[in-house]
Amino acid sequence: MDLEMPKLELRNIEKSFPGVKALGNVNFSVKKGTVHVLCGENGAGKSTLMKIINGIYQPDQGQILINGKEVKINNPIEARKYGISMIFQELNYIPEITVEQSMFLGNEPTNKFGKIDWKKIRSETVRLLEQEKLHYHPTTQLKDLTISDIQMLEILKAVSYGSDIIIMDEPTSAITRNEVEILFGKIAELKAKGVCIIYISHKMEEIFRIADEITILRDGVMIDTKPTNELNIDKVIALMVGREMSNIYPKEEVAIGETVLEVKGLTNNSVFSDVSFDVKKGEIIGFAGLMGAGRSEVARAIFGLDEFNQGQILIKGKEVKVNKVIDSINHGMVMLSEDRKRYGIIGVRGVRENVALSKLERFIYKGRLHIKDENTTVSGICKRMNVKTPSLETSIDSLSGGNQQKVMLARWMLCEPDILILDEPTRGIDVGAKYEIYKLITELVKEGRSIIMISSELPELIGMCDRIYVMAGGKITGELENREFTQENIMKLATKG
Amino acid sequence: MNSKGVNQWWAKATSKYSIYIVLIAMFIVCSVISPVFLSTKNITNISRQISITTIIAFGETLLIICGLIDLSAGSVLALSGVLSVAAYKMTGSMQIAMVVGVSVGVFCNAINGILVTKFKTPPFIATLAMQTAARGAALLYTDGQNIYQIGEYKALGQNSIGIIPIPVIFMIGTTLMTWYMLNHTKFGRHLYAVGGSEEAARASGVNNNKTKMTAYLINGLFVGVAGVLFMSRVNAGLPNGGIGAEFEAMTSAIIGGTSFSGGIGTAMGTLAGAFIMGFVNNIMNLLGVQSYMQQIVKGIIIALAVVYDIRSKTKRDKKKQGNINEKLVDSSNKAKEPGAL
Amino acid sequence: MNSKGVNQWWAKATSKYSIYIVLIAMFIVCSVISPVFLSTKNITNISRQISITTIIAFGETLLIICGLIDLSAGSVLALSGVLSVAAYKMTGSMQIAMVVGVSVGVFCNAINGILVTKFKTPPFIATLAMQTAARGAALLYTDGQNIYQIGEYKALGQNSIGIIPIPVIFMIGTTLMTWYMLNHTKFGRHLYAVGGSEEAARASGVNNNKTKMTAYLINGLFVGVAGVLFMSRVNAGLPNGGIGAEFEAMTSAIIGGTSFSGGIGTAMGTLAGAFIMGFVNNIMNLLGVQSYMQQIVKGIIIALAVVYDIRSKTKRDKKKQGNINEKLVDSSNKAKEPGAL
Amino acid sequence: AEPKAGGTAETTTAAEETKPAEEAKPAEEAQKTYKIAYIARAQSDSFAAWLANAVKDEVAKNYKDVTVDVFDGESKNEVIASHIENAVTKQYDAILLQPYDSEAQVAPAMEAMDAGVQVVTVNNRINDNDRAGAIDADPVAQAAKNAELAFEQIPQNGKVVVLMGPAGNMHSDKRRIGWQQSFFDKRPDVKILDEQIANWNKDEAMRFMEDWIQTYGEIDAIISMNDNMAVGALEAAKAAGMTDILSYGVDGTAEACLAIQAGEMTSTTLQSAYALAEEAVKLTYKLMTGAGERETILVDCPLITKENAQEYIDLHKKAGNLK
Ligand SMILES: Nc1ncnc2c1ncn2[C@@H]1O[C@H](COP(=O)(O)OP(=O)(O)OP(=O)(O)O)[C@@H](O)[C@H]1O
Ligand SMILES: Nc1ncnc2c1ncn2[C@@H]1O[C@H](COP(=O)(O)OP(=O)(O)OP(=O)(O)O)[C@@H](O)[C@H]1O
Ligand SMILES: [Mg+2]
Ligand SMILES: [Mg+2]
Repeated sequence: MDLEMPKLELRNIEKSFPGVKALGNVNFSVKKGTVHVLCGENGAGKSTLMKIINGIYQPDQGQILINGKEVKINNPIEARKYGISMIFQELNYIPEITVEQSMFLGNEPTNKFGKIDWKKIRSETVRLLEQEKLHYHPTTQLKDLTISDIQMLEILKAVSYGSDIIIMDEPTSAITRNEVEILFGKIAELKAKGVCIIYISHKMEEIFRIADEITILRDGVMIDTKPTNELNIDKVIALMVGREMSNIYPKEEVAIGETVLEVKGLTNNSVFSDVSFDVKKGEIIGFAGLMGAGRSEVARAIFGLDEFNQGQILIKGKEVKVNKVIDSINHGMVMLSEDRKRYGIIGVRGVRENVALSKLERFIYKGRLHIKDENTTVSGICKRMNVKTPSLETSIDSLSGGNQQKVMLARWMLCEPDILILDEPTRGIDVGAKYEIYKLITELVKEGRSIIMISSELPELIGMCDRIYVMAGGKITGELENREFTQENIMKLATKG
Repeated sequence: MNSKGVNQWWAKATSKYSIYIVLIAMFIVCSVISPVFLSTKNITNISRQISITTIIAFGETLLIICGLIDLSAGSVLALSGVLSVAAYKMTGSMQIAMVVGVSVGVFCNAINGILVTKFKTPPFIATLAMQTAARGAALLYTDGQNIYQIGEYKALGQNSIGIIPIPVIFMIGTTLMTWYMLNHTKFGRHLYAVGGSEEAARASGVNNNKTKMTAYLINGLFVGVAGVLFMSRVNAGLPNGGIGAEFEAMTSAIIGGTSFSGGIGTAMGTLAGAFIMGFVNNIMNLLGVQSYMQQIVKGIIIALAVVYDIRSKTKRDKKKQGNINEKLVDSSNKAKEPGAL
Repeated sequence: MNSKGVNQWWAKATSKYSIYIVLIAMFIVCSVISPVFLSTKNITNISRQISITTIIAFGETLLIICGLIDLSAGSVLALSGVLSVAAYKMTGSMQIAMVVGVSVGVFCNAINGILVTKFKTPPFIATLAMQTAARGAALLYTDGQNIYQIGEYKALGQNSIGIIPIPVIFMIGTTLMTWYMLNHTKFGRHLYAVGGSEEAARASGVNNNKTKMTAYLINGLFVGVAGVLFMSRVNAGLPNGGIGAEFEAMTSAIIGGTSFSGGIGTAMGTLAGAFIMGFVNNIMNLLGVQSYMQQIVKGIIIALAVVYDIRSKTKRDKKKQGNINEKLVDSSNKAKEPGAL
Repeated sequence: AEPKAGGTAETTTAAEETKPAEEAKPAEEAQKTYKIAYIARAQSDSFAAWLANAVKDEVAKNYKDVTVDVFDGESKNEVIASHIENAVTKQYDAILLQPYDSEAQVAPAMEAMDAGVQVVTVNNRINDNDRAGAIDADPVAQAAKNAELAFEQIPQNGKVVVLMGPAGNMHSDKRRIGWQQSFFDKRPDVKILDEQIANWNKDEAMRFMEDWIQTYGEIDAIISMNDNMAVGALEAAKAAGMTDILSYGVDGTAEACLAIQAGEMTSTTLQSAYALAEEAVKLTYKLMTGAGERETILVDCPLITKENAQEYIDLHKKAGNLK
């Protein structure tokens, strides 16, 4: 240990929310020019701790020291004055504003009469975008971008403030490999400049690539802080979940049955075209591709969320018309969206209602929705999915990101579907839970269901799938059988066309 | 339960039911400061006075929960009431009059619903257009004249069953209906879902348009019934009746905790809101507060009631710092809560 | 530009500026069906008639963009107008009268703002309470009677500079001020951000409370000015003036494309909305449409205008999806857009 | 007007030195105080507010054993009905009612009478009028007086515009009938250019007049069902330089009297709140004390023109409506 004073230090931080003690007595410090990684299960309190540093929450107790001086950070504006900026886990973007407006929101350059300097904003935005080789139009509205585009902008924005403490809360959960590389390049650059970075991620490979130090939180309590070289993936996982974990991908051999879903020549003008594939009973099908390859768009079209111009969807050999989501659900097909916030949770409502929403018929008999039954069933499913929540009536908004994802999965489990389309199912999920989800997927196919898994994490696709389709530019560029699975093969197809 | 448990229970109760506490506090204060307040007669009066607005308020509650609004309630009330009166004068049948009144209410709201769901008109504008048009139609039909001599039509609005006035019975009926819909039907759940997040609801298999349309149709039913009761109570067909009724109705709903951001609201809350407004109006009249002063006081009381409600909710959030071990789901013992009144 | 380019440009223009197209279409139709419509005098009249509502509409626009609302505008207009008249009668100074009027408007809206930001009262309730209270205060102060004999106070509302009536000059002033604020100040950008997503705005370092408070204060300024102009125009102090003015104002804003879901709205849109309403009212009077019929027609026209607007916007969105690839192209040739009207 | 000093409750009791009422009162009842609930149509309506003030003043001045509380009907039948119910609950001796709708108030009023509370209506009547006392001015006559003057003043083939009160308003409709009978039926040469509802409001009338001036150019007369609208339309006419336009209203408000004296407005008929208040309280008192029978009294409504305007301006000054 050197004697250098930490750039940022937290002492005895405690924080409670209604029904939950999110943090209890956390001590934590970060040195100049280092990357400090925070690990912990979903709901361990990582985001909460970071939000305290950024002034979104006030700690119930404890001190924050910057350069050895105690400070009180009341809001993000003050945080920025102390040189702190943050990339948030939950992308809370403003759909109507444009790329350039978003880049400078809250930090608009003005002339001496208070007039916003649009020219400067434009040139700065273009410069920043070009510097990172990102091709967004500065006047595109955020609502017209995909979630990964927006995440990339958030990263760019946080970095552009010239802060000396940058907090990144799961920045890579929504972006693909190329962009991850851009980000890591940026991190190296910042580190060299003496910026310190607090980095939260559930992706172990990433963590070990960039971390200088790792801190592990469990249930709001700090377990340990160690330099990276004293740890390895298994040790971290053991510290996080409190036990050893062996095989990460619990794949089992399952008998493959007849074709359950067949998609023929699906086309939606210039978003994707001529997409054909099939899924058999008991199969796990992967969809790989770079950002904007069109995978999510295809899934949305099949699920009835978007329209398409041409093509057929056959379920169990019969052509079906899916005009609305409910049609798909009735045909036994469900989809977990990649954008949980927008297409998943009903924020102000409780966990129970969120889970039951798509299959209320189960609790309706004699013309009445029986809440007792609903409660029993939902709590059963939540237990099985290991959802952590103070009660089933707690509004889903206040759950941690990973738990929200589990609630979404619980919603679809309740529908007992034959076909599950999972768009980025493990986004923002901790290793323990990830394993649980993989196990769940395995169980599901064992029960004779079929899975379509869209993921930007190649290892997960390779580890779990029976077949992988690769998309690029809105077209399927190839289909790989299990024995052909390698990162190289996939990337070759993904960059084709 | 130990003393800490009692304390916690109390803190929770006061915050969760803060609007009912406001209501009870107001009730007690009123009883103390005015001797006549607590008479059966006066309470019956208050109930009757708020009944028609409250029936509309349930329609607004459903709509606001779903992220919609109805600015046309007052006008549609007048149109359906006037046509119902006319039907009664023609046929002499109260059944037919009722059917006509309700049909008109439902019809106007079907147009509202179509404008909102099919043509994607903002609900504010769609129902504002209906407000103007329905009022015009009511006036045009009656040529601006009130319809008098409507005979036994008035029975519905003026008679009582036992000591309970018929409009109050309708109010109780719509309360129960709304409560049941919100808590024990798919439609109710879908209302909350659509109001909470349209896109998420759609992606969860909710038919948003159908939900919105149904909300408007039920609102139409309530407004139609309110129209018949209104005309019956004033014993005339008044094309000018019900001006601003939608605002009083919305006020009751909002005071009762319904939120314009959607996804939040209860039937009992709205009823409590309506009674709070009824008490305020009643007590000031009983005390003979000067009428301009009444308006000022009323404004202050509305603000205070809501501020108290909001404050105690926030305080709960601060107080309710539970134990981390409680965090894991605890299943069946709370089964009754959401259904509780 | 090739023909495809022209087509695209046209499609984009018609959808982006659809509300202005409605306005122009209405203008042309009115000119054709009534010979007097297109006279300088008549256009001046319309401008003067809409001016006061439009000034309030800009306040509402700012608030609605930010996810807020002001239901008290009409009452506060009356209160500030009446007190301003009283101040004029006492001092004989138009400057003092103006300062009093504006101060009262700002004061009432400061209360609105504090209720909303400090006490977290829903804006609907806070301003509804103010609506009731301010009206009560205006009536209490005047004892329900109009104030007459206000001498040269009327100059502001009735005189013209050149052919442009003074209220219209104020309207133009507030238009420019609103436009400038929305497009070229931090406050304006923050309004959009807070209205678009409070959480995201806060996380980006926007001071939400300050933004909301400022919105109310500026609204107060506009309402205060409108109050002075109103009383001056009618040449009396009317404590019951301006009833429902907030609704006309909001209608203009919403027709002009401001959205109750927040984060959307422009100054020019509101102005266009106000003129559309002005044209509708004017042409029906010019044609001598029977008054009940006027209401029905007005309702239908409002609905049609908005349906057209929405339809053409949706069409664009559909088209745009087809051109997703365009997204990746050129950057710099649109440098002026955010500042454009 | 000056702000009214005073507390929140609007209860007025007679001061000691005031004159006794004209009626002789039985000695044993001098001890008892009588309570009147005065229910105003709408306190935000300036005439209604004036009448309410006049009633309070009348009671304070002349009836030391009477108190009166004022309730605001808010232009809503439901509200008025609930005030009547409350008055019964609170055991008032009499209800003095300014009806908003002649039919809607019948049922609650009859209920009140069944419960033993006397009801007197003022300024408008309710339809079931053989049980409640009534003080009113004849709205047809009010209009007719103006109409007779207009019959002489409006030129051959004259063009007029008509401003109406709220749709279905009894006073507006009856006054319109007065104009029809005494003017339009007798002068078929006169053309009504347009007829619109301006809801008694000055600003709405202004707006209509501005549009009419555009459309028709020449207008000989403004025929308005009340003074507020007449003065509003005049405001627009003045702005357009039409100084010799004729204009007729009803009510005799302070503003109208001033406009008539200044030669801007032509005529109006006084609907005297003082006269109405005086008669109404007198009748109510008689009924409460059992000293008289219910009756229907029509108060006089004099025509106000330039010649006698000063007289009424003085009246308003005395009442504090003008300074
Ligand atoms: N605003 C809030 N209101 C109530 N409870 C909250 C709120 N925010 C977080 N919590 C609770 O605090 C705990 C910690 O949450 P936090 O979001 O910090 O977890 P996390 O470690 O970031 O998890 P994840 O990996 O899933 O993002 C959770 O139990 C969560 O339910
Ligand atoms: N709402 C939208 N408006 C406009 N363009 C969109 C919208 N949603 C997606 N796109 C575009 O459609 C294309 C396909 O996006 P999609 O989300 O399907 O890609 P993907 O393969 O799922 O990649 P990822 O989800 O990893 O970003 C991209 O070019 C994207 O920018
Ligand atoms: Mg987190
Ligand atoms: Mg995707």
